[in-house]
Amino acid sequence: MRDVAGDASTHDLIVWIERFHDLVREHQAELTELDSVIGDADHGSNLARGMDAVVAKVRADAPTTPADLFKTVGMTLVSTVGGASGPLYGTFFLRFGGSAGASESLDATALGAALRAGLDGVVARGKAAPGDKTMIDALTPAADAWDTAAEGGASPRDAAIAARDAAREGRDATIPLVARKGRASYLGERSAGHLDPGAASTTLLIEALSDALTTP
Amino acid sequence: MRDVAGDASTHDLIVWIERFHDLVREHQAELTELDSVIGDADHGSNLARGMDAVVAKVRADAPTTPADLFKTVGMTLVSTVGGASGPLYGTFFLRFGGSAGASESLDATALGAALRAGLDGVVARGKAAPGDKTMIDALTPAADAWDTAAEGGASPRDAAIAARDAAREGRDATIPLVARKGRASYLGERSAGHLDPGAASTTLLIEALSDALTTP
Amino acid sequence: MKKFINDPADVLAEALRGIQAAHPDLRVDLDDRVIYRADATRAGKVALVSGGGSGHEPMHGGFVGVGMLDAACAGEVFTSPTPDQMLAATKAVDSGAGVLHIVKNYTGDVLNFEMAAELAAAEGIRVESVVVADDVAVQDSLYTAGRRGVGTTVVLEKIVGAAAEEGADLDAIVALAQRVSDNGRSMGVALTSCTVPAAGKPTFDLPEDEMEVGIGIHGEPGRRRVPLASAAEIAKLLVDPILADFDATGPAIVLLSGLGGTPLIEQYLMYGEIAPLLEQGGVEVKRCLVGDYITSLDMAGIALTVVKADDELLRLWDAPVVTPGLRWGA
Amino acid sequence: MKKFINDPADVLAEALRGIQAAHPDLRVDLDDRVIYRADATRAGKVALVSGGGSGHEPMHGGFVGVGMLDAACAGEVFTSPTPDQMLAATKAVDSGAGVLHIVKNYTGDVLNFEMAAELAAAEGIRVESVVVADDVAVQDSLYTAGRRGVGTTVVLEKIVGAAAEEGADLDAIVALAQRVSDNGRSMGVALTSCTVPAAGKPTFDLPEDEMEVGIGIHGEPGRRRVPLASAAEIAKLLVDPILADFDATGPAIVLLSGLGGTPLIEQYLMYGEIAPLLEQGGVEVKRCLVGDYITSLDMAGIALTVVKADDELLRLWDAPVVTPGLRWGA
Ligand SMILES: Nc1ncnc2c1ncn2[C@@H]1O[C@H](COP(=O)(O)OP(=O)(O)O)[C@@H](O)[C@H]1O
Ligand SMILES: Nc1ncnc2c1ncn2[C@@H]1O[C@H](COP(=O)(O)OP(=O)(O)O)[C@@H](O)[C@H]1O
Ligand SMILES: [Mg+2]
Ligand SMILES: [Mg+2]
Ligand SMILES: [Mg+2]
Ligand SMILES: [Mg+2]
Repeated sequence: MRDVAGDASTHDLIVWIERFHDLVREHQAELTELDSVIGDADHGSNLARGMDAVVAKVRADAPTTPADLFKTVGMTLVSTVGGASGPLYGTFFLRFGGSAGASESLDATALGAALRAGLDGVVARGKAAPGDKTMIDALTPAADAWDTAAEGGASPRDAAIAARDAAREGRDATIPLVARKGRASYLGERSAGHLDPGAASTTLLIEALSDALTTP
Repeated sequence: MRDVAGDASTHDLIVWIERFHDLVREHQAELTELDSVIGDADHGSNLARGMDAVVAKVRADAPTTPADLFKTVGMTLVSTVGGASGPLYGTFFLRFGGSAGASESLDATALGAALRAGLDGVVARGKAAPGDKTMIDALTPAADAWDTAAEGGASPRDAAIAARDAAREGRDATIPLVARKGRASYLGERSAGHLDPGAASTTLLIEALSDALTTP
Repeated sequence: MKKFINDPADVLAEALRGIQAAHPDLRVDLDDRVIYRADATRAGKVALVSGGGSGHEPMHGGFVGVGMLDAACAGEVFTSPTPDQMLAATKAVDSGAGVLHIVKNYTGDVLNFEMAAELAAAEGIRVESVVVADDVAVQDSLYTAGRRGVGTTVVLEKIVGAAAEEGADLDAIVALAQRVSDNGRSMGVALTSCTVPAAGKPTFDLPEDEMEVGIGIHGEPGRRRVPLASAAEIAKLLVDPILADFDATGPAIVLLSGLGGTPLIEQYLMYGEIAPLLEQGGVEVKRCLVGDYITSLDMAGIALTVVKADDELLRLWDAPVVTPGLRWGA
Repeated sequence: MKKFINDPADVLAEALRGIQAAHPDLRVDLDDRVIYRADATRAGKVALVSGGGSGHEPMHGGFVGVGMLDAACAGEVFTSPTPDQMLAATKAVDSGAGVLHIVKNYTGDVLNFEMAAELAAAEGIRVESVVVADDVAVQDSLYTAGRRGVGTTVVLEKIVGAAAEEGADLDAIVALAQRVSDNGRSMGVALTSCTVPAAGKPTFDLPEDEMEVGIGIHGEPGRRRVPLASAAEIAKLLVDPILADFDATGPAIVLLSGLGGTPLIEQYLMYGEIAPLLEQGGVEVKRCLVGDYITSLDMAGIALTVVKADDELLRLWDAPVVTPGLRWGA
């Protein structure tokens, strides 16, 4: 349960992960469909397989700190997903957890820092720049919006809503881009005109966070 | 040119072969289509390939006796068709020519005997019995009808018309049969309900003969 | 029709050119359409000639080489070669020790090889034939064309090829070939039709949710059409009729062949289903091959062959073979 | 979707069971999804580990054995395996002489192998990597993911496997692997899409009269869609970009691989068109393979690979190899 300031507890963060799992399941076919157009038709099944394993593990382990939780999430994704998204999502959560640490509850600034750390991890691993038509095109604006909101004193809940909206915009802005990273880059100019599947799934991730922090 | 009694000259028989070639070409797709349903989709191309080679050879050789003509036709079919129809059609013509011999012109009785010899050759090679759903189901009634007509004093032209009608009936009567010879036999009961491609093509052969003997 | 071809009429001639270019160990007679070993038959060695319609590659041309065939005659797609081709091949490979014709039981193949054997005999060459008729999907009967010859042919060509290489005489070769033939059974299933290039469209239409059981290798429909089933169920459809047809208990060589349009991952998955069923049926799989060995153009399908094999057959199976399609021991 | 499968989620696990049943020379770890040589790595021999998404069979599992790979990690269909699998394989095969990771250039493969190498290094194992990026359909650029790794991988695994078998040390192996990689180029074309089992329908729709040029091995669309062309024209579409990309004159090893749904007769026909074009371009084909070696599920397509090869590479190519997918000399 969130405290008066709306800081996120480990429980809230578990709800986030559960919610992300639900959203991935719900949008699995859609993600694979997006990946069919400019990739290899597996992004939905990759994430579904990984998040199935994650929730099974999290439910069994019942982690009590953000650090524990995200180590489990990250390691499980790394070892069950494969593909590009396995190491990238895995790294995101491992870094997110490293930043969040063992604190019992995270305020907007701490959450923003964790999000930024996760994003930086993805960039360090994948070496993508904004505009390359990858998941960071949704994650980067989300992290930026979060920081702006948090600097302005927003609660985690409001920062998450701002981040979610920014992620959606970033996701949609991948449509006209010519991919320079990931499989879509093999298509050259033909990659333009289509949404990046990873940007779509990371938008679900931020949506899940906002859902988790807005439901009572 | 036919004489007063309407006996067949070598020229008439060459017209037969040319006409058969035309009919095969015209019905090639149809024959292959029939062979698709209960065989391996090559009967039309097999006969077309063979008859193309036959007319090329006959035009180049310009044979002067039925024996020469049908040796060329038979040997060419044997060496260019392959499959079941190559040896069977080849044997038909070799035996036909063996019976027709070197005579300059063939009357109805001689043509009937040649037809019978050809049919017997096919049966000896292929070991099919009437009702097995093969080309002999068209050829046998054709030869029988020819003999009956010839015994009644019919001209080659009239005997050919009788044979053609009988071949058509025999061909159509293959539809309900369950095949016992050839590829269609592999289908067992599923072969019933379909026309036998070889019965269709041998009907074209007899039609071609009747055409050759009825055109002036 | 989506195929890597030019004019459909030239498919065979052009494929033979590719085989020639790809395999310096082979000599391809482009006029007679015969694929030979590049080296002449060793004096005293019985020569093995096979052949059949094209569209079954690697069979037969891919099985020409040391320890297997001496020559393979290539007919048009799904059409038996002609006696001329077979005669040319028979004459070219006979070293005086005689020639075995390995014939799959199809009317066309049988008749053309028969004519060729008659012609060769007339030229003083001793020719014997073995006819493979191993497809249990077809009822065996004296009054019909009998069973089709399918996968056992591959196993037979390998084993008899080894014996010929070792110097067995023609009588022994014939007896051995007959033994392999008698001990082999096959069964196939198809998920799609194939497309004969000259026909330009699929030989039959098969709805998305149906399959053909008891299929041959010429794109002909099978014995029956049934709802599309799982791999586990299909495995039973392949194994059961074979085990029902003969006493398959004991050591065996097993061949699971894709029919041309089935990727290897599916073939392996099927073998994973088939192997335990064979074991339950008392078949001891001593050797096995999984892959495209005898195909039906681009058909998505698979066929299982079980050949009972005693120690001698296994020894001959293991003997060296150097062909494009099968190679080991050298 | 017409496939020989049960539940799409079980395709990989079940295919591995089939591989295990079919190949007693291999040991398949069904939990880690790694295919190993049944015998342990000889002391002092550098071990070779490769792997990638499944659906490319026989690559890589089919190239495990004497003279080639020591282990292959199998990912889900078209999905790189995970670092855990690679680490397990690396630890299992290291004899102390170090391990080479053979990686095809896809973001997923590179990242996962990178993580695995870091983990292995942390456990004191010396790991080096070579990344194959030979697909000329993709523009090479510092700012992109770079070229895909395709057919050169097969040639590399064979040649480097021979060197490892001969006892070359890790530095020599790395240099050799890089040399093969630098000298290989590939180009592919597809007539149909493939169907990923978990997706249940073709990855893309391709009209009857069109084809995709510059295709990879993951069912992704190619660089451009063009009208369906004749085999002769397609041969030029494959050969020209390779010859334009590097100086290919001189001796070479050539691989023409079907993509899974293309029958061998069409592959040979294509090779008949390609061989003279290569010759005109100054390529001396010293060795060649035609067949399904690196596939894309059931895709109807074909890919050409040219690897320039000096005498040493040819000697290593000819060295004995005993794997399900490539076998000679033993
Ligand atoms: N270098 C990279 N950096 C960041 N994200 C990347 C990179 N490469 C790929 N991605 C993301 O991964 C997504 C594809 O993931 P997925 O389909 O699961 O893996 P794969 O491409 O291996 O099949 C892409 O849509 C893209 O957003
Ligand atoms: N044993 C036989 N006796 C007589 N005719 C036969 C026999 N077997 C097959 N046929 C005929 O041959 C026809 C098929 O010819 P074709 O398609 O050219 O050869 P294949 O069956 O080898 O593909 C059948 O329709 C049938 O009429
Ligand atoms: Mg993908
Ligand atoms: Mg036919
Ligand atoms: Mg035929
Ligand atoms: Mg993938």
